[in-house]
Amino acid sequence: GANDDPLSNDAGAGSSTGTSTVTIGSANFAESELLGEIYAQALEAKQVQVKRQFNIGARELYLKALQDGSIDLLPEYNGALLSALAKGGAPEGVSSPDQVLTELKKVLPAGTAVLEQSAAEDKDTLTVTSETATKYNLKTIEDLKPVADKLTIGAGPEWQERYQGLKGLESLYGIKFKTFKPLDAGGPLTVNALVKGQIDVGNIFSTDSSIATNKFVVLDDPKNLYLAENIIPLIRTTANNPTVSGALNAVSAKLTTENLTTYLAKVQVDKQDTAAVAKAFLTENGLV
Amino acid sequence: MNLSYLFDAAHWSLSTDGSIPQLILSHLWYVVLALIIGTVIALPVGLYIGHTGRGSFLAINAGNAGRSLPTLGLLMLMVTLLGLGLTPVLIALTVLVIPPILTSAYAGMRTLDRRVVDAARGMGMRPSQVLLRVELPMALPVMMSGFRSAALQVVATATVAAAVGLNGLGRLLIDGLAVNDYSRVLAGAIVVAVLAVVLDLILALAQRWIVSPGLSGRFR
Amino acid sequence: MITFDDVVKVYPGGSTAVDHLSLELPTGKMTVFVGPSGCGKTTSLRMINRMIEPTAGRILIDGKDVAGQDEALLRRGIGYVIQHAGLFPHRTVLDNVATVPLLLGKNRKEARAAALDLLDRVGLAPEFASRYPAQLSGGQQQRVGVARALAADPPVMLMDEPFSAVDPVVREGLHREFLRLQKDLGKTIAMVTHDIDEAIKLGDVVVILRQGGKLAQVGTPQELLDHPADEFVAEFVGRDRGLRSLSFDTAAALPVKPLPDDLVLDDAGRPEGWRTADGVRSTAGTFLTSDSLRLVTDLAIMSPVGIAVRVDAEGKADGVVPHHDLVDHLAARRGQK
Amino acid sequence: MITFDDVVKVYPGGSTAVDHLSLELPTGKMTVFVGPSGCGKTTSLRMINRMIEPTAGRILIDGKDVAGQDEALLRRGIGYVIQHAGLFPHRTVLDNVATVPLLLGKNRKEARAAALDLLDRVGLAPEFASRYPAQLSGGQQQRVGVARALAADPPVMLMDEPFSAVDPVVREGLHREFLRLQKDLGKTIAMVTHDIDEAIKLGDVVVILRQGGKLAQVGTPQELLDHPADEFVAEFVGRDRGLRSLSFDTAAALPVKPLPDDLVLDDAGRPEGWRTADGVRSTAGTFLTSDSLRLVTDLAIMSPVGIAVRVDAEGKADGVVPHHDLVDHLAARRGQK
Amino acid sequence: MSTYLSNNWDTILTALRQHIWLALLPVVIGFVIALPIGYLGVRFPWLYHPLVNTAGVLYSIPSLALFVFLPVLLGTKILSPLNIVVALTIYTVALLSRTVADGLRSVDDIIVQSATAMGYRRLRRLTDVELPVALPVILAGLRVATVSNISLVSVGALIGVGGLGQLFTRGFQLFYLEPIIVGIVLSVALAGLADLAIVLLQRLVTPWTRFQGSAA
Ligand SMILES: Nc1ncnc2c1ncn2[C@@H]1O[C@H](COP(=O)(O)OP(=O)(O)OP(=O)(O)O)[C@@H](O)[C@H]1O
Ligand SMILES: Nc1ncnc2c1ncn2[C@@H]1O[C@H](COP(=O)(O)OP(=O)(O)OP(=O)(O)O)[C@@H](O)[C@H]1O
Ligand SMILES: [Mg+2]
Ligand SMILES: [Mg+2]
Repeated sequence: GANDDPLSNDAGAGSSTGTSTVTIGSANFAESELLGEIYAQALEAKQVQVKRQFNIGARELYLKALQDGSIDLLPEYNGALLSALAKGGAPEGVSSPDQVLTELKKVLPAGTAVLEQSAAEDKDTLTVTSETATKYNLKTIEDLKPVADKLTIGAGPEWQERYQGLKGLESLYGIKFKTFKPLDAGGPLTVNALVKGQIDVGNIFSTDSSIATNKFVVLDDPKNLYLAENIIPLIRTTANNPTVSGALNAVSAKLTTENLTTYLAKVQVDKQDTAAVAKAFLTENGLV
Repeated sequence: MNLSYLFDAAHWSLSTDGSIPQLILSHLWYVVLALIIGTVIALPVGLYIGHTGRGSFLAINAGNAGRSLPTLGLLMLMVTLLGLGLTPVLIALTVLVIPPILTSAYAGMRTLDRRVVDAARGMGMRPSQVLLRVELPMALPVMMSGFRSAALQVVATATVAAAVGLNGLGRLLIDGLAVNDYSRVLAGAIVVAVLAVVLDLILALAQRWIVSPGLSGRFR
Repeated sequence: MITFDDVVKVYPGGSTAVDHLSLELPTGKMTVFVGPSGCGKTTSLRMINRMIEPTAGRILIDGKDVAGQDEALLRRGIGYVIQHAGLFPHRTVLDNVATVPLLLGKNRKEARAAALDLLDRVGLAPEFASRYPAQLSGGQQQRVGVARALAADPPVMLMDEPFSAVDPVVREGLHREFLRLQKDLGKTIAMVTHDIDEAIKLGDVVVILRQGGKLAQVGTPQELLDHPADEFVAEFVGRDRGLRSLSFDTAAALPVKPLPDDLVLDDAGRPEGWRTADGVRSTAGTFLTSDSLRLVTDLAIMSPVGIAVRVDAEGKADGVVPHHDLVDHLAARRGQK
Repeated sequence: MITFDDVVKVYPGGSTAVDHLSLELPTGKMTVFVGPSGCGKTTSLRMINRMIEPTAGRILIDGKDVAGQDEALLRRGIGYVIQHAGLFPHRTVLDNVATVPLLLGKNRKEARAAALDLLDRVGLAPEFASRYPAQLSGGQQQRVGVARALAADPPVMLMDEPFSAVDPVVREGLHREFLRLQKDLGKTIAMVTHDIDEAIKLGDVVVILRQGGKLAQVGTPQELLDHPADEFVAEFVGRDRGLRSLSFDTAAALPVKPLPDDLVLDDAGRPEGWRTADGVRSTAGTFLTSDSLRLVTDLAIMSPVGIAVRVDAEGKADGVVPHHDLVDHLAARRGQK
Repeated sequence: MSTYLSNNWDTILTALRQHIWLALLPVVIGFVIALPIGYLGVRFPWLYHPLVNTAGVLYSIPSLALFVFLPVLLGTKILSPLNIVVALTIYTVALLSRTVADGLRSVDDIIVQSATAMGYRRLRRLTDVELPVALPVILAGLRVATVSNISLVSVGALIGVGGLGQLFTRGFQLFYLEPIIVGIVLSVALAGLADLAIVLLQRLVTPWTRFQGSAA
C-alpha cells in the first residue's frame, strides 16, 4: 500500500466515489497514527484495499480532508469531535460517552458517519509535575484557582478559542492563567516544556506514556469540563460497507484505555515501529 | 479572500499580547539575530576564501550543501536535542542565511578587478588596508545582493519559529491553521510578504548609500 | 640609480621569465623596457617594488637592497602606474590621487590640495576631481593613474604600459605631456612598453629583452638604431631605422642657403609658397633649428621644388635647405661618427 | 558597387552620427573608413547590412536598395567581421566558420569541409578546427572571424576594426595574409579603422570622416597624401606625409649605376658590405625593384657610404643608387605629376 | 539506528519516492515556464525590474501559507500533492525566470550582434546562440532551484504531504532522533545527487566553458 506517485494520489482519493480503496488518515500525533494503522491492518486482513495518509495535522485540517474526499476514514475522539462540529462547542451538561455520541450524531457533516465507539478513552487533561503539585498542593483543577495567576499553561494553539480550552476554564472554573503558551496538542513540545519548567501546567492526553515516565500529576476534572473522549471511527458513508464496519467495530470492541496505553507506550517509549505495534495488538486480540 | 483579520483594528494594538505589531517585532528580532549571527560567521569565511583564493571549491559547494539542509528537519532536530527556546530556531535560521552570504562574499571578492588590487598593493597598502579600503568596498554590490536574498529567505522562513512555540508572524499561520481561521493565515502571509518587501527596500536604500557611486554608476 | 645585479626569476612551473639580468637604470632618467610579449618586461619591473620576488640576484635602489626593506614602506616611495590605470572605481578622482599621501599620514586637506595641483599638472581640469573613474575616458583615466603615482612625489616611478589603452591621437598627447612633466620633475623612471616607437621616443635608455627573459641590448635610442647588436635587435627596431635615427638629430647644424627669389613671402617675412609654372604652391611646411632632421627630410620630399624652408621663432623665413644639401649634411654627419 | 545616397543617421537623443553622406564603394575593391573616434565610421558600416537603419537617404548594393530586402537574407549575403571577432564561445572553430552555410541550408558535411578549407586559407592548421574560441590567442580568433565572414563566399564584406585587438607584430602578419587573400578573392570590402597607417596600407579607396559624421575626403591613399583637401585631412594623415607617400612608388623606375669597386661581393655575387677606412661595413640592407622608394631612402640614409644597393631575385647585387641620384629621381617624379 | 532503518524501510522508501517526485516535478515545470518569462524580461527591458521584484515577493511568501492557500485558490483537495507541486513550481519560476533573464543578459552583446549580422532571425538566434551561451548561468540557477526545492518539500509535512518531511514530524512527535536524522541525511544526499547530476549535465552540454579563462 504505497503511494509512490503523488499525482496518482488524487485519483486514489476519489476512491470514495466507488472504487474499493479506503484512504485512512490520522492526526499528527502518535496515538492517532497507531489507531489509523490498526484500522488499516484490520481492513487489510479483510482484503480491503487500504491507502495510508497519516500525520495530516490538526483536526481542522483533517476534517477538511475528509469532507473533500482526500481521506475516507479516521480514528476520532467523540468529545473533541463534537466540540469541533457543534456550533458554539459541545452543549453544556453533556459529558458521558453515550450523551456525547447522541449529540455527535446530530451534527455529523453530510456524507459522514461514525461507527461503534470503543471503551478506550483518551481525554484532555491538565497535568503538572509532581514538584508543582506538591508546591501548590494541587489535586484537582479547582485547586489551580488561587495560584493560576502565577502559572503559565501550555497547550495547542487552538486552546485559545475552544470552550474545552481556556474559555471553559475561565467560565466553568473561574481560572485565568498568567500566560498561555501555544505549543502542540498534548505533544512533545508540551511534555518537554513541562519537564523543563517553561510551563507550569500542560494539556496532555490521558493515555500519554510520558505521564508515567515523568511522574506527572493529572489534575481531576470534577466539573467535567472535558468531555468523554471515546475512540470512534469517523468514515465517509461512500466508503462504508458491511465488511469495513464489521472489521472496525471488532477493533473498537477490543480497545480499552489500558491496552491502548500499553501499546502506545511501545511506540512512544520503546520507539517500536507503529506497524509492528499495530500488528501485535491485532494478533493478541485475535483480530487477524 | 477574507481580509477581516488583517483589517481588524483590535489586532493592531501594540499593547495586546499576540497583536500583529508585536508579532512583527518578535519576527524581526529572529530575522535580525539570524542575519547578524550568519553574517558574523559567513562573511569572514567568504572574504577569506575570496581574498586568498584558497578553498574556493569549498565555498561553492558549501553554499549548495547548506541550501540543501531542510530547515524544518533541522529545526525539529534541534528542538529534539536542545528543547524549546530561541536557540534551536536561531540555529536553523542561521544555517539558512549562511550560504547566500558566504557565496556572495566569495563571489564579490573573486570577480573584482584584480588589477586594481594589484595597484593597491603596488602603492604600498598593507594586506589589511588592501582588504578594507579596496577589496571590501569593491565587492560590496555583489555582497549586498547576497545579503538581501538571505534576508528575503529568512523573513519567510522565520515563520517556523511558531511551530515550536515561539512568536513571530508564524503564529498567525500556525494558530490560524489550528483554529481553522483562514483570514488569520492570510493576514500572516500578507504581513510576511510585505515585511520582506519593505526590508528589501530598506536594504536597497542602504546599498545605495554604502556602495560608492563609482561602482553603482549612480553619479551625483 | 636602480641596479639589477644578476637577477633571475623562475616562476613555479619552471618558466624562466628573467634570466641573469644585470642592468643599471640611471637616476633622473627614463629607462624603457621593450621586447616581444612574454619576454619578462612586467616581471622585471615588478621585482623593483617587490610585487614579485626574484629567484636569485639582487635589486638595489641607490645601493640599498630592496629585499631588506619593509614592503609597504618601500612601495609607498615608488610610484607605480599600472596597465589600464587600475584606478579605484569606488573613489573619486581626487581621492584616488590622494591615496598614497593619506597612507603616509598626511592630513586630508593637504593631501587633497596637493592632488588638485597634480591633476592640473597632468592636464585635468578641477571639475574632474569629484568624478569617478567610470566617468572618464580612457585617456583621462591614464592621466589620473600618472597623477596618482606622482602624488607622494616619489623619486622612483614604475610604469607598465601606461599608454597602451588609448588611441594613437590621445597617446600622442599623453606622450608630449609626459615628456614635459619629466623635464620638470626628473624622476628615475622604469617604463614597460611593447611599442618600439614609444620606447625610442620616450626613453633616455632603452632595454631590449628577448624571449626567455634574456637581455638583448641596452643603450640610448640612437645607439640601438645605429648599432643594433644583432639580427634580433635590428629586426625589432624595424626597417625604418635610418629614418628613425634622423629623429634624434636637430637641424641646428644644418647649413642653410639664403632665400631664393621664387620663395614668396608675406609682409611680415613669413613664407607663403613657391612661385612655379602652375602658380604659387605651398611650401608644405617649415622647420625650426630645434626640429629634427627627419622633419627636414620630409619637407624636402614634399616640397614642390625639393627645398625645405627654415623659419625663426616668429615664423619669418631665414634660410632654405635644398634636398641635395641635406644629403651632403647627412654624409658629413655619418663621417663624424 | 555599394552606393551611399545622401545618407543621414540621427540617433534618438539628437546626435548626428552620419551627415548627408554620398559615396561609392567600387566593386571588388577595399574601401577603408577612417577618422577620429565617434565620427560615425561604425554607424556607416552597419547601415549597409541594416544593423542600423538610416534616418534619411538610401543605400544600394549593385543598384538595389537594401531597405526593401529581407533583413536576414540580406545579411546572409554580406560577410561581417566584428571588432573583437564576436565568435560564438559555445561552438568549435569549425562550427563557427560553418555557421552561415548551415543557415543557408547547406548540408553539414559539405559546410564543414568548406570551413576546413577556409581555415587553411586564413593560415590556421586543421588541428584548430575542433578547438573552442577560448582556446585561441587573440590573433587566431581574428582569423577565425575573417574565415567565418568569408564562409558563405559573400560578394560583400564589412569589417569593423578587424585587426585592433592584436599586437602590432601579429597585426602585421594578418595584414599581409589579408592582402594576399583579397588579391585572390576580389571581394567588395568596406572596412573601418581608426589607424590611418592601416587605412593607407590596406585601402584601395580611403574615406576620411570628420567629427559629426561629415565626409572630409575620399580618394586613393596616394591622392590623400599628396593632396589633402584641407587642414583636417592634412593633420589626420600626419606629419610624415612626404615619407609615407614614398611608400606607394616602387623602385622600378629608379635609375641605377653599375657596381662600384668598394662594394664587396661574395662568390655568388651577393653584397657583403662596403670597404671603408675602418674595414668592411654592412650595406645595411638591399632592395628589389618591387620595393618602395621609402625603403630605398631608408637604406641610403643608413648606408655607411650613402649608397643603396639593389639586388635581383637571387640576391645578387645588380646596381647601386647614390642618395643624390635618388633625390634627383624624386625631383623628376615630382615634375611628372 | 539500524533497527529503526530495518523496521521502517518501507516507510522511508515511500517517503523518499514521494519526496523525489514532489521536488523534481516542479523544477521541470518551473524551468519550462521560466524560460519564456525570463526571455520576455530581456526582450522588453522595461519588464525586467517588475519581473525581478515580483519574483522577490513571490519568494517571500512563507511556503506553509502557500501550501494552505493553494487549495482555496485552485479548488484542489486539501491533501492533494498538487498543492505542493504548484507551490514549489511558483518558487522555481520566481527563481529561474530571473536567472534566465540574467543569463540572457550576460551574453556578450558582440556575440548577439554578430549572430544578427550573419542573418539569424530572432527565434533561431535565441535557440542557437543566446540560450546555449547563457547556459552556464541558467544551469547555476537551476542548481539552486533544485536544491532548495528538495529542502522545501519537507515543509509539506506540516499539512500531511511532505515526503521525507514526514520523518521529521514522526521523530519530532516521539522525541526520537533517528527518523529526523535519516530524513535530513536522505534529503541532503538527494540534493547532493541532483546537484551533481546537473553539474555533470552542464559539463556535457557546455564543453566550451572548460577552456574559458585559461587561454587567450
Ligand atoms: N604568475 C606566473 N606564473 C607562471 N608564469 C608566469 C607568471 N607570470 C608570468 N609568467 C610567465 O613569465 C613570462 C614573462 O611574463 P611577463 O608578464 O613578465 O611578460 P611581459 O614581457 O610583461 O609580456 P607582455 O608584453 O605580454 O605583458 C611569460 O612567459 C609568462 O607566461
Ligand atoms: N545607439 C546610439 N545612440 C545614440 N548615439 C549613438 C549610438 N551609437 C553611436 N552613437 C553616437 O554616434 C556617433 C558615431 O558613432 P559610431 O559608433 O559610428 O562612431 P565610430 O566612428 O565608429 O567611433 P569609434 O572609432 O569610437 O568606434 C558618436 O558620437 C556616438 O556617440
Ligand atoms: Mg606585461
Ligand atoms: Mg566604431
